Amino acid sequence: MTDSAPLPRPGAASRAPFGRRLCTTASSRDSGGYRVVSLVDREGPEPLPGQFYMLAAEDGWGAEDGRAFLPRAISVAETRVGAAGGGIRLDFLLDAVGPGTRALCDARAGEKIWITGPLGNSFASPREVAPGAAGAVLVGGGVGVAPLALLRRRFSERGVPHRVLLGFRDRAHSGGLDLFCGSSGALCPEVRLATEDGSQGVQGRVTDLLLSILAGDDAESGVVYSCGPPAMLEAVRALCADHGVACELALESPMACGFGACFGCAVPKPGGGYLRLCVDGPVLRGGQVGEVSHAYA
Amino acid sequence: MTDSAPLPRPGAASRAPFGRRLCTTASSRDSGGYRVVSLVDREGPEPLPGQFYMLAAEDGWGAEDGRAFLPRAISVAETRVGAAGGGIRLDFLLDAVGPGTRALCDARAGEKIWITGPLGNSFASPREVAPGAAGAVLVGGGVGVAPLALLRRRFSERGVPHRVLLGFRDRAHSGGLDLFCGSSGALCPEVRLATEDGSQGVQGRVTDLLLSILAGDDAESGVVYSCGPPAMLEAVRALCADHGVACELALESPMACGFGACFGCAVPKPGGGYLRLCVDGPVLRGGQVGEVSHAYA
Amino acid sequence: MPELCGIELSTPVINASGTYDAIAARSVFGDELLDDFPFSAFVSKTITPEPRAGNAPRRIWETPSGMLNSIGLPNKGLEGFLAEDLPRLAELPVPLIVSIMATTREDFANCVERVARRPEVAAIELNVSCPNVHSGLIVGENPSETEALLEALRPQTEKPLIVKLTPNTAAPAAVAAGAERGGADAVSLINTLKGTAVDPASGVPALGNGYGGLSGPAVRPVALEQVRSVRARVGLSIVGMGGISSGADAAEFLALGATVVAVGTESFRDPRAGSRVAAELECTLLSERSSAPALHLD
Amino acid sequence: MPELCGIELSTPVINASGTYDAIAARSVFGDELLDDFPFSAFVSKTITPEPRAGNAPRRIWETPSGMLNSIGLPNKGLEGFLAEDLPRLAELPVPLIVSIMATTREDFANCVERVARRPEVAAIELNVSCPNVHSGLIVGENPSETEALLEALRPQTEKPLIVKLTPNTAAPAAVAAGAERGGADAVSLINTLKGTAVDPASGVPALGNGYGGLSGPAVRPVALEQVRSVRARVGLSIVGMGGISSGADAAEFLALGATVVAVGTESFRDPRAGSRVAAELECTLLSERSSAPALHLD
Ligand SMILES: Cc1cc2nc3c(=O)[nH]c(=O)nc-3n(C[C@H](O)[C@H](O)[C@H](O)COP(=O)(O)OP(=O)(O)OC[C@H]3O[C@@H](n4cnc5c(N)ncnc54)[C@H](O)[C@@H]3O)c2cc1C
Ligand SMILES: Cc1cc2nc3c(=O)[nH]c(=O)nc-3n(C[C@H](O)[C@H](O)[C@H](O)COP(=O)(O)OP(=O)(O)OC[C@H]3O[C@@H](n4cnc5c(N)ncnc54)[C@H](O)[C@@H]3O)c2cc1C
Ligand SMILES: Cc1cc2nc3c(=O)[nH]c(=O)nc-3n(C[C@H](O)[C@H](O)[C@H](O)COP(=O)(O)O)c2cc1C
Ligand SMILES: Cc1cc2nc3c(=O)[nH]c(=O)nc-3n(C[C@H](O)[C@H](O)[C@H](O)COP(=O)(O)O)c2cc1C
Ligand code: FES
Ligand code: FES
Repeated sequence: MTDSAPLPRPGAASRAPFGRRLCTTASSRDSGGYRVVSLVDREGPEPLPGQFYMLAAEDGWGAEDGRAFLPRAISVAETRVGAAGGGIRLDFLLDAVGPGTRALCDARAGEKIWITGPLGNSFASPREVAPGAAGAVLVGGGVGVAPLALLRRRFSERGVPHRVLLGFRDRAHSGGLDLFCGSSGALCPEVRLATEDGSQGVQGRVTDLLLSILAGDDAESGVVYSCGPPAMLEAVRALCADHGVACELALESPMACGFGACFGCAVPKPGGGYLRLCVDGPVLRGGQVGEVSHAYA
Repeated sequence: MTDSAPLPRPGAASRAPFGRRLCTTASSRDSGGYRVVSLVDREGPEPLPGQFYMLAAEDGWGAEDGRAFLPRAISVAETRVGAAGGGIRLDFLLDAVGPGTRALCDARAGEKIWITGPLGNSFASPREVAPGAAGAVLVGGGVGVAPLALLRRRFSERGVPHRVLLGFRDRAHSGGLDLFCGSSGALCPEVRLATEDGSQGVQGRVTDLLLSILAGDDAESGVVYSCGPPAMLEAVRALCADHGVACELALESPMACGFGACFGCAVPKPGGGYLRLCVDGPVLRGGQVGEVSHAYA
Repeated sequence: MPELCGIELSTPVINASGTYDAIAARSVFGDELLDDFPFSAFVSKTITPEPRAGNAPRRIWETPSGMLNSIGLPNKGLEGFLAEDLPRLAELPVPLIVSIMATTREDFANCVERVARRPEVAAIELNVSCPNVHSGLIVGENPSETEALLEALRPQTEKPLIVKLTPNTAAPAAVAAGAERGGADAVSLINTLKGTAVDPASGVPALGNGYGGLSGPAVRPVALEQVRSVRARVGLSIVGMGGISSGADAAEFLALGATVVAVGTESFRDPRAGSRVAAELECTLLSERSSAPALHLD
Repeated sequence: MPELCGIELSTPVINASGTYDAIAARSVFGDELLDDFPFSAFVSKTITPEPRAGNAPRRIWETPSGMLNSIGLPNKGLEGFLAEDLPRLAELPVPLIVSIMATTREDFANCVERVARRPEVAAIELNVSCPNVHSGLIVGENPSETEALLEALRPQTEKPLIVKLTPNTAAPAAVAAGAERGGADAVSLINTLKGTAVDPASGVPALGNGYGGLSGPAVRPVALEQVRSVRARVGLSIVGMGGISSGADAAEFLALGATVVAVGTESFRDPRAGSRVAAELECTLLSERSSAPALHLD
């Protein structure tokens, strides 16, 4: 498989039921500047790491000068099968940046949220990416740590060797870190942090940590999985390309529908033309994207 | 004063502060199919019976397919000076008929509501209307009982003789009746009810009660004050005209602004042309209106 | 049984061109899509003679009760569509309407002829929001340009020709009359209103293309007025659309003279919006029939 | 200091014609209105040569993020306005712009001349969304009609003439160019979009007049695009309006080339919206100046 071949689409087992459905908010809590909102989905399949849902709050949608109008694409950060009362618990990590994420963060237990999903493709396991790969390096920044939380848990359940590098600005912006804690409540040992103010982990950027790993011996046979702001993803993409290391990047782009209907989520292909990120992604191999830019994110 | 001269505008003492202001919901309770929402207004003057406010909920406004967009005109049903923490408590009686009244009815204690007001003119006392008038007959139907509740209290405080006739469809639709109860919690003795199903008071329409009063001896020197659905108001207007009795009708019309800016609230004048109900009303003398019609209500 | 130009439809609700990719939706939702297909006919995204990649991002921007798009008609071109997409669209359980746009009459005629020849195709929608390369005029803004185009295309096929009107003109009814004179079977309206927005973060237009088209509930009053004015002028069938998000909205279009309605942007919010609108519409129409509007005394 | 055709303004925010009756507002709110008048200039409701009662109710209807109106220009007529209203409007603490509409050039010229002669008046806005009784054409939909009208009016006064463009046309920029050629000093846009709605209770058009004009945030993207296209074509001053409800909205219009902005429908929701928009705008512009748009890493 080449670095520019699209990832396979998920099979029928993690295919979205047709249409949107109303789910009840089970809980909602603060998490280092972000919010974790948990829903109970009684209909859908268990999602794969990297997949996302289109969410719209039942109450308050449209209440800020006629926005949010469209649903919002949100990655699933954690799942729990067999939630109380049946169904699957879906955890979302939300950064309240505008009317949509604000309305979702405002949902309290018992309030309802429309969801469509799971949508999009998912991260592949290192073995599928590069047979005999040494292991996985997960690189996350900001609210982009969300899909990596679920990916980390799956890797650890399946015994896939992995390291996790997370970057934050400072302690006040370290949302979602608790999603990387084991059952003991402590941060999983494979997680390393970089903060710009040095308050946790090493001082600097998460890409500094990545560079030191890529400079190591076994680097080339590893696979990097990353999600975060465009500038970080671009740095990860360029570093991996320089070091000849395979990488998978979970991108963002403006999405109206999430199921291939609107053509709004276009991401330029290196050779010209566009991908629809909602159906061709959101996870793209490094070779599938040119420079990751804020222009489409 | 003639039956077609406009009522005087309220003086400076009950003039609205310039602009809208955010008030806190003190309480909200069901009342026979309607809802009584109480706000605390720290800035405004005490309103007069018949005056109204433009209300818009801070949360949830615009959340039903982009509506409610405009604020909603609502009569003040009761006031209490010196509410806890200062200011005036304003009680509104709300019938949830659409997105605006639904959002207002959903406001829970502590939630905020934008208000502009008090707006419009007010009912005159019988003595101003007809010197030496025998007394007042208040005729209300449906959610239109609201402004009559405040009017009744003022009349009884000032010793103005008055009778109150209220009409409802059935027990399930007898909202706001509790606003006509004295401090003992029992319905004030001057209140008589007509229900279409005969469940309370006499069976029939409130205009049947009015007719029997107008047929009485002292009728002509009385004044009728009415608020309710257009068909009821028209029946009241016609009855009073037939019996040569002065009447004041609190009308409704679609209002975008409430302060004379939009010209949307036009009510036809008998001789041609239109009144702006928000500034020329909402209380009109019988002679100021032709047939009261649903067309502008 | 609703009907559009002789095509029998199970409900009066079809989709708006370019707002549903049934092939992508099937890959996302599986064959459940076919079991309860949301529309009673399927209108393809507009195809052009040559393939197009579409416009540079950013392509969508949310607005009060609506959205702007500058998608730029990405499509595989006529040949790619006929070879790859048409056979898969033919698997849908509903009649197929293919939307076409070209910038010369010759290209337009060729597309109509090639598409109409295919038995899978029930009707053709002509997207005329395009400049005539010869006159430079936007065809759909101009009654005589529209009439002349229809005269050139009418001989190519006996299948119904539906003209998708542009709303960005002073008198859409005059353009509809031109389409009628030229031999169209129906008009569909409205396409998106020209609109733009500024990205507060950069202070420049938010869409890569500088401007785009406005759709969603925000435009519904404009769409309704254009349907009303077109109905007053022509006898053609009318596909009414623009901001329909419920059966009540659809009923407004039908009340003003639309023959059937189309759901566009609402499908982005609810992938089954078409079925929901049709079901709600049925209830609305039923309740209208059973009870005259009543005035309650209290 | 913002300026419009030589008139110095304390803020770039004025009102949209027909959306604020300063005389009524003063009777409602008292002189507090004058102490903090929400606009830096006051534009009157459109006056016509003869008095008008306005349209039959229902006159307003709420729509998603907006409203329809068919008010029908009720006004006292030229003489009533000059005698009764103008002296009271002259008490406002800001420059006065009088909006005028007529259906013949002679009537228009007479109104302009009579109004401009009054020293209380700083400028005149020409509402050209009206039919020319001779040609039957809506003046503002047509570049040459607009040019000809301006040529007739220009000699009547040296005071600034502002042409209020209609948005219901394919190319507002061409009409703006006509206004410029005819000698206008500024254009203001947009007026309301033609729209309608059906009353679900009756199944017939909700407005007494059958249709009306759409305003409010719903139309903002359309207004912004028309401002952008007009700015690309003419050098005139532009009064930008249509759905402005915040300083951020106003900043979008200024970014696309508006000289000043006007607040209309938002004043119905917030009688002091003009002051609020001006204050928010100042903050927006200040923060833009002090910081380049920043990209945060997390
Ligand atoms: C596949 C995918 C997965 C995602 N996962 C997550 C996640 O797990 N957690 C999370 O918090 N976020 C996630 N996002 C991002 C999230 O979808 C956006 O932050 C969200 O859509 C923003 O919506 P909003 O209404 O809160 O903010 P908006 O106001 O929409 O602002 C966000 C950006 O939208 C733009 N925008 C669009 N229209 C307007 C307008 N009219 N005015 C102003 N700005 C506008 C601007 O560029 C602005 O910077 C994901 C996105 C994708 C595509
Ligand atoms: C002076 C005055 C005092 C009032 N006092 C009271 C009071 O004390 N208590 C009270 O409950 N009410 C009162 N009202 C009535 C109240 O203002 C209306 O019931 C309210 O505005 C309805 O708003 P809504 O959003 O709930 O319903 P809407 O959906 O606005 O429905 C109510 C009516 O509005 C119309 N309408 C407007 N736009 C639309 C649309 N797009 N779609 C469908 N229908 C539409 C319809 O005619 C409908 O029947 C008063 C009105 C006035 C003028
Ligand atoms: C994302 C998007 C893409 C569209 N693409 C097309 C198209 O390819 N051809 C076309 O005729 N109309 C296209 N339209 C216009 C719609 O068909 C429809 O006319 C318009 O969106 C109004 O309806 P709505 O408000 O229900 O969306 C598109 C609209 C949107 C929002
Ligand atoms: C109720 C109402 C009355 C209006 N009356 C006039 C008018 O008399 N003259 C005029 O030129 N424009 C009139 N307009 C149009 C406004 O001036 C403005 O162009 C339009 O409403 C768009 O701005 P907005 O969205 O901020 O309201 C009116 C608009 C409304 C809503
Ligand atoms: S989000 Fe609509 S096509 Fe991708
Ligand atoms: S409600 Fe606006 S003028 Fe009366």
